Amino acid sequence: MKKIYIISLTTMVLGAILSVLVSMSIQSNEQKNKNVAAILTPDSPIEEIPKKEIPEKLEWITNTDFPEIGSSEAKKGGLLQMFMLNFPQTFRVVGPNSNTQFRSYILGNKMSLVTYHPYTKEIIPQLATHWAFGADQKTVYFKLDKDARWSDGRAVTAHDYLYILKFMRSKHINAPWYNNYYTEQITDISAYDNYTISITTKDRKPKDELIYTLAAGPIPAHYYGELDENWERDYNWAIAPNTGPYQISEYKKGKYVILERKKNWWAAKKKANKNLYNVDRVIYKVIRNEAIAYVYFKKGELDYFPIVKPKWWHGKAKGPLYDNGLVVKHWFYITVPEGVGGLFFNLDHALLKDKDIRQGIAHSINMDGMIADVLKNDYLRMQRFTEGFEKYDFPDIEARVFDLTKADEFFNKAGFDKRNEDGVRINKEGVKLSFKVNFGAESHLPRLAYLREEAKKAGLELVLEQLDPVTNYRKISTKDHEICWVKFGGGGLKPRYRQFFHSSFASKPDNNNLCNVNDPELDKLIEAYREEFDEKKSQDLCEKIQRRIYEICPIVYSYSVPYHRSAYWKYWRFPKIAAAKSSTELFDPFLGGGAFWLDQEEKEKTKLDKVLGVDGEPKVIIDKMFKPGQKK
Amino acid sequence: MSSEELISIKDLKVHFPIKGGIFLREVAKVFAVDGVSLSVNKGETLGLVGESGCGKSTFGKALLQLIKPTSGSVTFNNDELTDLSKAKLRQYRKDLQIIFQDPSESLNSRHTVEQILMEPLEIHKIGDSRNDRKAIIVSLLQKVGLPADSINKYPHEFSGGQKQRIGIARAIALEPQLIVCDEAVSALDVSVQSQILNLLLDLQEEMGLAYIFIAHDLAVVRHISDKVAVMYLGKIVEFTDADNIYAKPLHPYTKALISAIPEPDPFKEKDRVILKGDVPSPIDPPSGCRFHTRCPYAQDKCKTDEPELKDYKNEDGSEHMAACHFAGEF
Amino acid sequence: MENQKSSSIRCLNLDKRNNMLLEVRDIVTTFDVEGKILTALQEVSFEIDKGQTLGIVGESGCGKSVTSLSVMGLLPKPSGNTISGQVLFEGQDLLKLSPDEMGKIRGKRIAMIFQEPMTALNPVYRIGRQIGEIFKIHFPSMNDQEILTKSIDLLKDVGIPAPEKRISEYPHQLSGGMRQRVMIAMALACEPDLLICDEPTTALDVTIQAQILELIKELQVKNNMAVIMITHDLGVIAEFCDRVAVMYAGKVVESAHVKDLYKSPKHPYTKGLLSSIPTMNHPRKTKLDTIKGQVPSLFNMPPYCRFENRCPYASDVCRQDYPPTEAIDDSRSVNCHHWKDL
Amino acid sequence: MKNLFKLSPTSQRQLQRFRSIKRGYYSLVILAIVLVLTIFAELWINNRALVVSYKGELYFPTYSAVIPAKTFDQKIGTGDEETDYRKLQASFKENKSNYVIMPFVPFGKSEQHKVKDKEWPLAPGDGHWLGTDEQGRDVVSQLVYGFRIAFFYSFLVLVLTYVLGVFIGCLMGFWGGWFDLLFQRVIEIWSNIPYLYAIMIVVSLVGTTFTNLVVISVFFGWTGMTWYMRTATYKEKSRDYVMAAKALGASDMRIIIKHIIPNTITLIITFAPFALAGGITGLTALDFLGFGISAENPSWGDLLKQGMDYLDDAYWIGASIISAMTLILVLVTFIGEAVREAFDPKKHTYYE
Repeated sequence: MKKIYIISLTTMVLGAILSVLVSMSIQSNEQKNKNVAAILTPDSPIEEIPKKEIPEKLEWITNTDFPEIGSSEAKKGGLLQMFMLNFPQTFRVVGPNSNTQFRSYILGNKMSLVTYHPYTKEIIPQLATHWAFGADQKTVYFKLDKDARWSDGRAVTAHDYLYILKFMRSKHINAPWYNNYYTEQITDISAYDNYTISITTKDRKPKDELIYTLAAGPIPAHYYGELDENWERDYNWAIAPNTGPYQISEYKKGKYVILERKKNWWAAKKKANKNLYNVDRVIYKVIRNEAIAYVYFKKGELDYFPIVKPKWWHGKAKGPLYDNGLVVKHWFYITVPEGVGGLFFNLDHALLKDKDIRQGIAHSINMDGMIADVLKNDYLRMQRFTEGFEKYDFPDIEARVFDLTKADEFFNKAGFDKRNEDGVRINKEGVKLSFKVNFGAESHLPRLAYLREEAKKAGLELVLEQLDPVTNYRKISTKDHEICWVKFGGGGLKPRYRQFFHSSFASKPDNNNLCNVNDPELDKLIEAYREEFDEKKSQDLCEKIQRRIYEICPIVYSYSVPYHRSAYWKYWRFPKIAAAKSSTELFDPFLGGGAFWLDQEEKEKTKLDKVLGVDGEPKVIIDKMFKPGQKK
Repeated sequence: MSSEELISIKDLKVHFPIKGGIFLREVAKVFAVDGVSLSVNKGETLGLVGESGCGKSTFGKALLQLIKPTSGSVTFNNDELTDLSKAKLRQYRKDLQIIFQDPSESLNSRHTVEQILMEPLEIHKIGDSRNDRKAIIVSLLQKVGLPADSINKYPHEFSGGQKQRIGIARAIALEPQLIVCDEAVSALDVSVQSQILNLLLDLQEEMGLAYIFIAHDLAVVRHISDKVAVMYLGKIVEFTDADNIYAKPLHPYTKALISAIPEPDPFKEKDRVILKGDVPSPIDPPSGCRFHTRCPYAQDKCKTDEPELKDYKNEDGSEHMAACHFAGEF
Repeated sequence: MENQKSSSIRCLNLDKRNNMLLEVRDIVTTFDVEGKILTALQEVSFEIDKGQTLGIVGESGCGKSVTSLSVMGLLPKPSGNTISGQVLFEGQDLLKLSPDEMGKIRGKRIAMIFQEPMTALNPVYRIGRQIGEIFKIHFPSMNDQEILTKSIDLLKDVGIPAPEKRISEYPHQLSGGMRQRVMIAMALACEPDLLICDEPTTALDVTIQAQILELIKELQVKNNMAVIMITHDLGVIAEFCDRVAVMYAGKVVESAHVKDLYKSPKHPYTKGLLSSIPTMNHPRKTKLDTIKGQVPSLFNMPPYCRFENRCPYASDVCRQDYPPTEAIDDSRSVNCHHWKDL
Repeated sequence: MKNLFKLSPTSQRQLQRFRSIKRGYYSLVILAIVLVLTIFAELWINNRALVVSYKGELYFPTYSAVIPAKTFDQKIGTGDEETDYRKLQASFKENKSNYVIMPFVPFGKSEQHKVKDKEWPLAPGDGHWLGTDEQGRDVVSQLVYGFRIAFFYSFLVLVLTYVLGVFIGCLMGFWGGWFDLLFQRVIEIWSNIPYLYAIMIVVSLVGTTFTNLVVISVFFGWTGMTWYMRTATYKEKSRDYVMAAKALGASDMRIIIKHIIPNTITLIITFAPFALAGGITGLTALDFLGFGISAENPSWGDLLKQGMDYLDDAYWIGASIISAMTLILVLVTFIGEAVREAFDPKKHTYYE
């Protein structure tokens, strides 16, 4: 009895001490946050970098001859009200918990050296005025814009680029991926004077891809200074100086964040930014539920609401607000390399090894029916891996379609020619033709359930296994799946095959070769493609790879969504070209977007209309300017 | 009636710890039974009287090892019971049985008479088949004067007296040698009480049972017992054969007890000794003679010195023990 | 003592009306148990004079407690109801009174104490408050100080040591005997004319029982109260009461002066009861006389003499009808067809 | 043997009393009917026909193996796939000698019913009494099959938690001492774990199968009963009949199983209906949050969620599920109340 008494007492005492310590550390934490002082003040003198000769002769390139993005009618002013589902756990953009929805808004205000014109896709200057390619096909040189300023007023110089490596390689930022990327991939950053730098990557690349890789953004060296182990904690809620048009001006944890347009933004007058970034302030309100957010939107407390999903566009976005044109429905097609999506077979699986079975399955999946019935025919069937890559796309390669006869042929060939009492195919050994399909998004269940029901007709049993996203991700990345339902993020200039199909990643965890494709022929092609810098030859190789992948049949492609759909109040105005070819939403107030503006008068009128009621026409815009396959 | 000693209890103590605090530490003790020595011969009845809280019931249960005694020894047929394991004790359970005060409490209301009486047979594997056992049960019922059709009935279908008969049937099912009757007739109506007392006497004769008859009703105890012990606050204060204890009580407590019984005889003149106050708490028993706080004859000596249980001998030479400094002097 | 009693008998005979405190006439009380109507009291009658002690004796289930509850109007509602008869308290029929009027008599004129005082006391209030409550109900004009002194006096009267201290204690801090004393104090607070004691000592030890009975007796004389003592203990009746009514299965079967009853019981039940008690004079370890069988269940009462199944004298006539109440003399009555055969 | 099936008189009286409480009794009757109907749901909600008569031969597809379409010369795909009985029925319209008898609700539990030019969720009509959900599944079938799963989950969890809780609680009360002390602390810690939250966390780690969910629910839910049982056992063990059994030499286990548990059964039964309702709502909540039994199964939580999502456009989903839940919970609550009343010991004493 006594022992228990002592143990319990000790536990209680220890607990008490621990809680005191924790509360103290929290306090000291806050204390420190307040004391995060710039290592250098914005006004302290900038150290002169000794001039160094550039080792080769360069051809400096710039671009001033590009169409203006903004509309001359645009007016400045007003507030844009947006929502986010969660409050960010930190304002840092690297390190633990930094991968949040809100991060993109911070990064949106972190300018790069160069950027792409939203409509023409040509390279246009940003923090760099000129750029030049090194002969090694690994290095790009930049001349920095001497006007560039941090939000605290300090000039952006080569120091802030040199600092990138120091920062990104520091283990104090607690971001192994960045540590690795800035060591393995970005191998060097050098300065030749305060406003001339070069950045070098590990592998040789074609020019377009090289500059795409290397056009990094600076990190304020004076602000962070030497990093220490407390960095992650100290800078959790620090508002770091940036170079973009907006900066966080106010926030309340768990409630909202407000970003305000800078009064004297250094780049405001540059051609690329003319008539852009029109609203004065952008507020992101935390609303934890989409349905509730929609109620806010209908009340006018949000200006914009994404209605991409068919459920929204066709279903919920209805009613008097729409009928009278108070709210505009805007369907905007884009052209963007779509991330690959679909059912990924694990080729290490005993049955899925068999190409006939894979093809049988591919013909048993009624993707088109699903897109028609479940997705209301909004989505497009994804035909191949290269969709959206324009010059690297090969329209004659088409996805396999639902065809019970073909499926029957392939399955019979693979030995699954009988059916059991449940109607599922079996082979001679009595093995069922049954696979687990795991997926992580609950909302995808209706889609998969449809596929499952249709597959039954072919005698194929799909067992759906819904996991929470984290578990699902783990399962997939350890290649523990049989078939998984995945959609990758898109982007890039050319299709990247290696990470998806090269044998060096097969049957190993934590990579994108989810199918464990291990094909020597494909390996050879992929390696050649990687070494090829000639555009034409590269395209040929790309096509060969594409055909080989079709033969292997590791993926049943699902769909692509080359558009975004928005609902917004009618007082918002857009230039003729409402958004970028590759935009992800209509209302991206920061880089690349921000061409919209608020019609203050109309807003007042809308308020009145809402109260008094107005018989307007419904406003539905379907903008197919950038729809893939459309001739301009 | 043989005079062979059946069970002998030596210096039996039962102290209940009173636990307090979240870790249930012992904060005090109840001196429920505090050094009792008694013995019972085969086929004999020992009466045990005392007021509630004097420890008589605890004593009865402790000698059966239903409550673990704190110290002391219980020798049954020359075997020591106090240090036996649960499993070994089980064999002795056959010989030592108990009848409780409240028959509705001591019978599981969810069991039929058959189930109730089947239990001892099952535990001790008496009878080979169910039918065997059923036959035994029917004969048991007959023995205690219940009709054979009671077998499928539930306790609540019986009157108090009949329930007590079931309790007795259960106790004699294993043909024990000793039965502790713990206030076995106290809760019964007078007209039924006499029936049960007769039954107990019959069974004693027939089966050669020994009883330890615990009760607070002296008239009943006198009627059924051969010897009587009087308990007060966990100790025996007087002990002798039944007639003598009523005729010539030596201890003032016994005397008070006898005089306090209302007798159903309006013509009898009695000199009453009415005791002051209540029985003191057994958690903190008085020093010296435990009775001194209520004793009309208490002297200073009684407050400090604890009297020994001494033999004062009856006129016929039989044993008459009493624990009083002034035994028989009033 | 004996003289006093006989004089009261004479009074009763001479001026019955003046001296009569409570007269219960043929009350029938029924209970509705799950839709079945059970007759707990079948025409119960008895009477009690001022200052007298009446014992009601009987075994469990005979209806003696129901009798006291019927008189007090405290039957558990809605199942229990007194459906006929009269309860005349100083000539007034208590059964006809409204609950409010009854409330004024109950506690003030007729008080009651119960078997288990712990259940009759509210465990969450101090003793003082519970006694004070009675004064507040029946004497609203008294102030707190008066109530306090009066309460302490009362506790002193019932022999509670250090009443000033006890008054601020809770019921569980008292022993059983002390609690019963508190109950008595509460019952006596308004100096009632009639005290109904329902098994007041059954839960107590004999030595404490003696104390309590002595106390009630003492207070009865002091306050000139009538007492109805309900008990199963024939010893208590013999020592305590003037008159006795013997109840069996919801009927009063015999009613007499205590000494008459014990000397020559006229009902076979009374006779059997008296002879089945082991006494000090009885030879030890011999067979006791018994009453065979058992009380019929309330669910299953015969429509004739309820003792018939246990009675050694039972004959056909007993199975025809309830035996009538026959007066043996002025103070004695019996309900038996065969009382003369005893 | 007879005794085994004979209820003890206390139980009989309680049963009688329960019967006399009309509201609870009829609720039980209705619930029992609903349960029986759901157990045999395949017979009246199914896309497989009850009887097919084709070319003089009779087929009973309900519980039999899949009958391929070619058996009835139905042309959909290769002929190996399962027969579409509704279409078959339609095609037999002209031919009198062949016939198909479809169940009352001719839709399968996971069948997605496509109607030309109509979008899911289908409004009531097209053979759907209560319309379909967003996957085109019949709402009636979802309600019934979902209830079946929820009920059996709840029932299983109930039985297991009771077995565990009752057993541990009994031992705590019976043995007391360190065992009691240890489990008291364990239970205190356990009962401070937020139940649904804990289940959600664990489920997300181990996956959502029926067995997993039941095991986890039991793992986090066994303490509820334990506490009551401990107290009840403490009370029972000090009663004389237990002492009597001890005196007869009965072992601890025998006393617990034969004496204490039967005498505390009232307590267990009184809690059961409410626990059952709790289980059903618990699973619905988990399903609603996406942590319920594997996504493939019809589920009330899923329906409720759809009901919320389609509040404006597909009222029939929300209305159906909310009515169904209300109905079941009201029934169970009525039963629970009646049980509690029937088992209330105060109602059973009567005057002697």
